[in-house]
Amino acid sequence: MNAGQPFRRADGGRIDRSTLVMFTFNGRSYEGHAGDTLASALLANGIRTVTRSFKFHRPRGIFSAGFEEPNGLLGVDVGSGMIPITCATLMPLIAGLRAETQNSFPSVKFDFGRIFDYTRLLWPAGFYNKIFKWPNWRTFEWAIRRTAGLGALPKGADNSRYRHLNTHCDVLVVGAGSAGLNAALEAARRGEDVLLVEQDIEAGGSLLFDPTGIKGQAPGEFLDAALKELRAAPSVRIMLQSTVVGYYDHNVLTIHDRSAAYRGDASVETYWKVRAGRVVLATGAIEQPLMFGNNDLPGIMLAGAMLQYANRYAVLAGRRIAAVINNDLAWRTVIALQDSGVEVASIVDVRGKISADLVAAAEARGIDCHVGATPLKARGSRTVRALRVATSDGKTELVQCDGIAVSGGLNPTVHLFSQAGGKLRYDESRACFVPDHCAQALDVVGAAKGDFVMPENYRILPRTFAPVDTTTQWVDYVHDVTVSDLELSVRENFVSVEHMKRYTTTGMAVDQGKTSNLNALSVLARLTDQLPGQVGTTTFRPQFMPVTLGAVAGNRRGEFYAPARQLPAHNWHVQQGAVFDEYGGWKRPAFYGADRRASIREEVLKMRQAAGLFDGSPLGKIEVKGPDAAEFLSMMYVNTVHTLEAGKARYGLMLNENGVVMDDGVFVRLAGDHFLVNTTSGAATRIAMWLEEWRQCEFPRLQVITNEVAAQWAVATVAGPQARGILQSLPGMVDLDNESFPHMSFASGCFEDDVPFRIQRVSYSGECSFELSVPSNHGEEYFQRIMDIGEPNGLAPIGIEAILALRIEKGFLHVGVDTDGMTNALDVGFGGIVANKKTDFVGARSLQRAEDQRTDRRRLIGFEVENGTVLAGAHFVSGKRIRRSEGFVTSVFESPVLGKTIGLGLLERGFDRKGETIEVFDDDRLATARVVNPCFYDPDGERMRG
Amino acid sequence: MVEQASRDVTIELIEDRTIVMLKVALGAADKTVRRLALAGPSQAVGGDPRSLWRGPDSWFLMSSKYSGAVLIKDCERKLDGILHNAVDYSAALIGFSLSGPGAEELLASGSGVDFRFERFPPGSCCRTQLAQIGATIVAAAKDRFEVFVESGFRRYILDWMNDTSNIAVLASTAQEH
Amino acid sequence: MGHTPKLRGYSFLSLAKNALAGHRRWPVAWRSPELRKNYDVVIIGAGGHGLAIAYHLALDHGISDVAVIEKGYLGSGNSGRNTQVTRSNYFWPQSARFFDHSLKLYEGLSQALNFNVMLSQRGILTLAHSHHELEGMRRWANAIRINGIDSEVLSPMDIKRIEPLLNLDSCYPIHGGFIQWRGGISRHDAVVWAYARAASALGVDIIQQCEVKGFNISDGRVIGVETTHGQVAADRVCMAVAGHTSVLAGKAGLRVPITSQALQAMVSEPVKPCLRTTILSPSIHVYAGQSDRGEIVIGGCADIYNSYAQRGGLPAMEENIAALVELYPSLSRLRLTRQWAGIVDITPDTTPIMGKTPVRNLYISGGWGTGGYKAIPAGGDTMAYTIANDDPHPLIADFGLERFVSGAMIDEAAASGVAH
Amino acid sequence: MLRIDCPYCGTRDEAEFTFGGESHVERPGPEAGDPEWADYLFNRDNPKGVHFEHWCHAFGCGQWFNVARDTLTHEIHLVYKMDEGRPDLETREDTERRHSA
Ligand SMILES: Cc1cc2nc3c(=O)[nH]c(=O)nc-3n(C[C@H](O)[C@H](O)[C@H](O)COP(=O)(O)OP(=O)(O)OC[C@H]3O[C@@H](n4cnc5c(N)ncnc54)[C@H](O)[C@@H]3O)c2cc1C
Ligand SMILES: NC(=O)c1ccc[n+]([C@@H]2O[C@H](COP(=O)([O-])OP(=O)(O)OC[C@H]3O[C@@H](n4cnc5c(N)ncnc54)[C@H](O)[C@@H]3O)[C@@H](O)[C@H]2O)c1
Ligand SMILES: Cc1cc2nc3c(=O)[nH]c(=O)nc-3n(C[C@H](O)[C@H](O)[C@H](O)COP(=O)(O)O)c2cc1C
Ligand SMILES: [Zn+2]
Repeated sequence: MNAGQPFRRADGGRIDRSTLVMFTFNGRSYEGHAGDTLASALLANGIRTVTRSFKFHRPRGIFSAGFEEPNGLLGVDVGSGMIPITCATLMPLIAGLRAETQNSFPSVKFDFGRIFDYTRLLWPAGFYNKIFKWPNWRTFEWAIRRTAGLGALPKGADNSRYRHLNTHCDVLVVGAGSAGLNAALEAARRGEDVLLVEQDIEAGGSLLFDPTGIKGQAPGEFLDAALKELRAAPSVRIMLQSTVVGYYDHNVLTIHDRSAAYRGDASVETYWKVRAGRVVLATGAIEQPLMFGNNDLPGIMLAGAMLQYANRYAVLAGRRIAAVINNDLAWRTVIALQDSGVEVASIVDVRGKISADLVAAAEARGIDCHVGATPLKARGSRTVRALRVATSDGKTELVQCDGIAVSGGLNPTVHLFSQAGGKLRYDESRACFVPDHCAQALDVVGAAKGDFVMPENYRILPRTFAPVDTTTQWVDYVHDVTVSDLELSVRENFVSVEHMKRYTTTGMAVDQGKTSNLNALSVLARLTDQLPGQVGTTTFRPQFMPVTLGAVAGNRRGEFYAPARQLPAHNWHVQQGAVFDEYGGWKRPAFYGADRRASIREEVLKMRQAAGLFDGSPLGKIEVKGPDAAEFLSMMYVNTVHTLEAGKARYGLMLNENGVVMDDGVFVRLAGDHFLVNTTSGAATRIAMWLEEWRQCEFPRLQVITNEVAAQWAVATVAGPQARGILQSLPGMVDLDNESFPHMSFASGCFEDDVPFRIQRVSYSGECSFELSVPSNHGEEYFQRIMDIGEPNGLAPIGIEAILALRIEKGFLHVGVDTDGMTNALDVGFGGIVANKKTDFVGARSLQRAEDQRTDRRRLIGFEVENGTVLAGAHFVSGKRIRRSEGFVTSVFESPVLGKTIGLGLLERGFDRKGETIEVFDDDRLATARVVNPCFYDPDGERMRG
Repeated sequence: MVEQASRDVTIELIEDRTIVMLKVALGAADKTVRRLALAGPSQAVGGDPRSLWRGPDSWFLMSSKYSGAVLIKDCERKLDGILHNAVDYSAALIGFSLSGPGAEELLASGSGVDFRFERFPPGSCCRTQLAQIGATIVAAAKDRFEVFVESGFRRYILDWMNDTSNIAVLASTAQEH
Repeated sequence: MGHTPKLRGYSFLSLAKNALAGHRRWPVAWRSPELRKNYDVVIIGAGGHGLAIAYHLALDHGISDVAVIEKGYLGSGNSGRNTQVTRSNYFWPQSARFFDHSLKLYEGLSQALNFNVMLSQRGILTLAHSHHELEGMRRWANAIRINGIDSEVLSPMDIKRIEPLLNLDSCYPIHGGFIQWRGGISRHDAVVWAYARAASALGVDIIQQCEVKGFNISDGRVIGVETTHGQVAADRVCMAVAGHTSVLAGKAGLRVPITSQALQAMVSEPVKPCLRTTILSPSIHVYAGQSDRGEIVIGGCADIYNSYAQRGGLPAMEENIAALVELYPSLSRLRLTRQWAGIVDITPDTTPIMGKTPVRNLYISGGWGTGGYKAIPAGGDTMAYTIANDDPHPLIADFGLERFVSGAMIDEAAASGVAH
Repeated sequence: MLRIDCPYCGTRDEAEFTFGGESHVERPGPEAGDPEWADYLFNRDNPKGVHFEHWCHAFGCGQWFNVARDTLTHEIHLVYKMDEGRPDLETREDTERRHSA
């Protein structure tokens, strides 16, 4: 026996004894071996109390050897911060690992919080619903909040990496125990491609510790042979330390892969999404505890777990134990335990009749057998010392022991089956829920299906609680729920299993009730005179095991969170000193220079005085072609389309079918049957899809097709008094003078260097303005070329904020800013155009509703600030004491050209209120403004058309 | 031009090619396929120009010999009487060639399409979502794929591929411990 | 709201006394009576709304011959699975008046119902991620202020002070936001149970595990319902079945502008207090707060397609988590434990549908969509009035079905636009 | 996560598609009365059971098509093209009763 590891068996186990692994627990150093879990190493070192319970701060020890662990949830640091609530039974022992108890003060040995245990009667289930009402909950909440929480967030930055991987397979086998291995072998032999996924660090499941042979083979032999064959099969992939956590629709499953985790800054966690043709669930079964007094004392452990510690990790979970069981299978486990060096003092079986063979086998090993006995209460303060038993003849007896193995029988691990939508059935002979049917393409095999034993070799007695104080019998260890809590819940009529769950919080902790749900509903059944099958279960939902949030996010973080496009001339803008912002999925220059306000002001002035160069590449561009193109667009726009001549552009408004303004922009007739639709940048994709939806779904009879072409073009918008001159200097440019190329014209051509171009004369700034498109790979080059020509004439780069300001001076609409989800075409001054349109269009009928025709609707207006400051988002108000909003300010600009602050807004009866002075409310400050025409600059459009 | 190389995957820019996006009326698709010898569903075929299937009514034509104007002319000639629109799309897309044993896994990090050799053999073509953005992906050879995305995403997708393949390398090195 | 005479019994003193008696003397929280053949009013659906309507009918209008018929267990619908956000920062005055009435009732609910519903007004903080979004938020915040409700526009620094873990410079940088301090959360199950207990004490019959399968309608007037437990006659019937409104209304020959979709929520492991408020990001479509038990409760967008499956899909879950981690990078090492969903009844303008229907004496309280939890007290109050007087309560006069024909929609999505 | 069988591209993840709601909704002419128009605009079949709906393979071929999907189980019974009328699932032979156990 190892002096450093007093509970380590001298030999056996699957650990690597040649490798010592040092770790610390609550600051003290210990050693273990490669192949250990944190839990097995703690046990090997004789550490019994590993934590304090959530609510009552009772000492708790390792209870299981797998993912069902309710107690061993510790803070663990392996180089990525102290991660709370880490399952010690799954955590591989890694050199330098630091583990901590989380829920105790000042130490796990002595915890002030135990006061809650001593006053336990005051804190039954749902106590908080009955008290803390006066004066209000907040008075108490801060204190309660501090006591809640199982651990604390890790400090410092997260140095792990996370990623997603997608995969496909014919068969996904979940669980690599004997059942899963067999299923994988069968599928592989059929030539199917198989993904075999096991959450443990090695494959084998109960083969790793259960000495029972399989088909005449020793477990180890079977395992080795199976793995050998599977590894040799080209169509088989085996994943270890990978837990299937979610089973979604259409056989899509998720896997949390930790095989490259726990390695400090070289850690990678992978979140897999598997699309499986068929799924085989071979997830095994979970042993269930039994209820008796102090059944939560450290030293009490699931029988199968004790066997696993003994055989797999060569760790004795006790030197002299008692066993409390209710089924034949557990006798096998306990006898195997004895054979593995754990001295079993006595077996307490609650059943009255047991096969003589079993008793004989136990007694032959010197085990004292109490048949038909009732476990009453475990004794001990920080670890179990004895078990008080009522024997079948009515006496009580005290069994001295330093550990208790419990087995309330097995419960199939049906979580994933249920997540898949599968329905369960209560199997009386096995006293558990087994899979019944499921609509998804899956099979359940092995212990997960309930096939852990033939009923005649099992003879389980349904679980119940002991005839002792029910406040000392634990059901849910994590949430500190006792049998008495369940009794209270029934007494108060929370008798639906779902109500009981929520009232007592049974099964709602991080373990999701893997060792408590079945006991809870057995108790409920007993208390309400029902069968467990009638009580039913609560719903299993993803995640099967808690999954790191970072893994679910993958590397979709930071710049990868939401993909943003760069402009074709991005680098050029950088050189010009652009400050970028994100607009509708594009990184665009907001302004150039250091100071937002000053830059915008200056850019506006330059545009008005000389010329500006603005990057309009993100504008949507959709070609619409076909003999019915005009008819199609006429349905999509409020405006008339047919009358537009080739080579000309027209401003248009698009509505949704409810009459609400969706987008605006210019459409161009390239040729009789060929149009170019320009959309706003933010709506480019949306409008392209909108047109396609109508074309395909509503108007398939129309002979028309659409191509979204925006990505092909870089758009340089040059506007201002000098614009024409600058662009005209480009060799190969079409004639831009006002007669040959008036406002709202379009032309295309080829520059002398063979670069094709399109040019349209449209204006969002109110200046004479040209939008020049060149293939985007020439964008940067042409921006520079235009700048070279224009700079001497005062051309300056203009950011999007200046453009948005310039258009305010013109009163041009910015859809989505100056309109909201209720603004219709009439509200933005399209009444005349609507009235003139002779044919139907999308949204037309809605505009005829009385509500849409009301004149007191909020209408687009212009205003000039008379007094005070006004920001976008301020409201027009009436009323003195009780204010009423009559609309709001949508856009504001302190215009250097006009020398005043102007803006646009939506105002009730706005069209009828020109000249009126209104109050403007912002953050409790009032200002005044005068309603004016929403065109402040060059109202006759002479500059734009000139 | 090699943009990036990790241990398991090399990413190269596909340069000097013309792309034309062709759309036709859905009803005329069969005729179009015949007249232009275009790729069938989910296929990429041909020498030069090659055609990549985008959908039942649309193809990319790619060439390293001909200009966009030439390809468009050709379409117009051969598709006389068929409603179609062929536009130069060369500048709209940026293409990468991904090669090496990690190429398939790199794609699998960002897309749910089954890119395994048997299911997506050379000559296959699909449009899908790669790392959230639209992409056209062609299987060129074993362990070699071509990926086309909108050119505005050049920086994004390169950074993403770089980061993702680095994580993959980290994961596989970690496993070798 | 008056105090219910029978509703005493929960206090420190009674807890201590009962502790001494081993908690053996607690009375039932609600009765489980047999379904009778005849009621003045039948309410379909024992969610928060159905139960609150029954409670107010009995308390304020003296109508206690009421049955609330529930197909599952009470609270099994959305009231028992929502993310508990309670706020009244609504844009349109009609909505603001209604929801603030509700919040005020919430503020006195624990006392009125003698049941701690754990109202925790720790604030609802809405984030703006761009200059222009901030302008939109200012518009929203001002509207709320004019509606007479508290709201405060915050700078990024203010926000950092309130929520130190927020990443101001994420891919969606935080430009500011606004907060309603009176907003917060309360315990969803407690609200349902408190109303059930109070209604039951006032004589209301709550019938669980009984499904309404159809209506008896005579002369355009409802006279009863068919249930899995047989026929029940009733003078007046109210539907309060959230995601099942279309199905049930269809049985009365009505078509309603509602789609049913799965809205998800999820929780992390419980940790010590780290988030103070509930943050909400309309443009990243996520919201998150920390419950009193310590879990981070996360919600976001609904699954995009019609569903009655009451379970959430993968894309929306991933979307929500990615958004959360982007906003709160330090949560990346925390783990997700459970994910679930409810079937929400979405209307085209995201405003509820309340009031009368074309069938006489048949009333509707539905279309609560993603935000009806916060409305439970006011929904109960105003619908009870509406049923008792056969006339819509003034606070809900604009929420009727007629608005879809007239076009007088109240589009909160235009102003808010996130599921909460 | 739904896996939808695009009639043109094959089976793909839900995320590649956009959802268009109920199929086979008739658009009334401009002469429709307010109630009829409101019915078209807002009222939709919202069955608990088979729903005839349309989806667009937005990140793929860009085509809209119809799907008959059960809203309770999410099982997809049938995928059919845009120009096909509302099918009778009982009589159609190609109805795929996928995964029905
Ligand atoms: C995940 C999620 C998060 C949410 N978050 C919030 C939030 O933070 N804040 C907020 O304000 N709102 C939120 N909501 C919305 C809110 O939960 C609901 O709007 C609200 O609970 C609706 O209450 P209800 O009583 O109308 O419906 P429900 O609580 O759903 O009750 C309806 C009841 O009717 C029953 N029923 C249905 N059909 C029949 C029948 N034929 N016969 C008998 N009984 C029937 C159902 O079983 C159900 O119990 C959220 C919703 C979800 C799903
Ligand atoms: N003594 C015990 O405690 C015990 C427990 C269960 C089974 N058994 C015995 O084992 C035999 C059945 O073998 P089996 O193969 O059905 O069960 P098994 O327990 O041997 O194997 C199940 C495997 O599935 C894995 N697993 C479970 N859920 C998973 C998930 N979501 N993701 C990844 N892996 C997951 C487990 O880690 C385990 O390795 C029977 O003979 C039975 O008696 C014994
Ligand atoms: C605000 C809130 C917090 C929750 N916290 C937990 C939790 O800590 N643990 C848990 O298991 N479930 C939690 N749930 C989820 C419930 O267990 C359950 O999934 C949800 O009420 C839906 O019910 P169903 O899953 O039975 O359909 C929470 C639910 C809500 C609404
Ligand atoms: Zn497709």
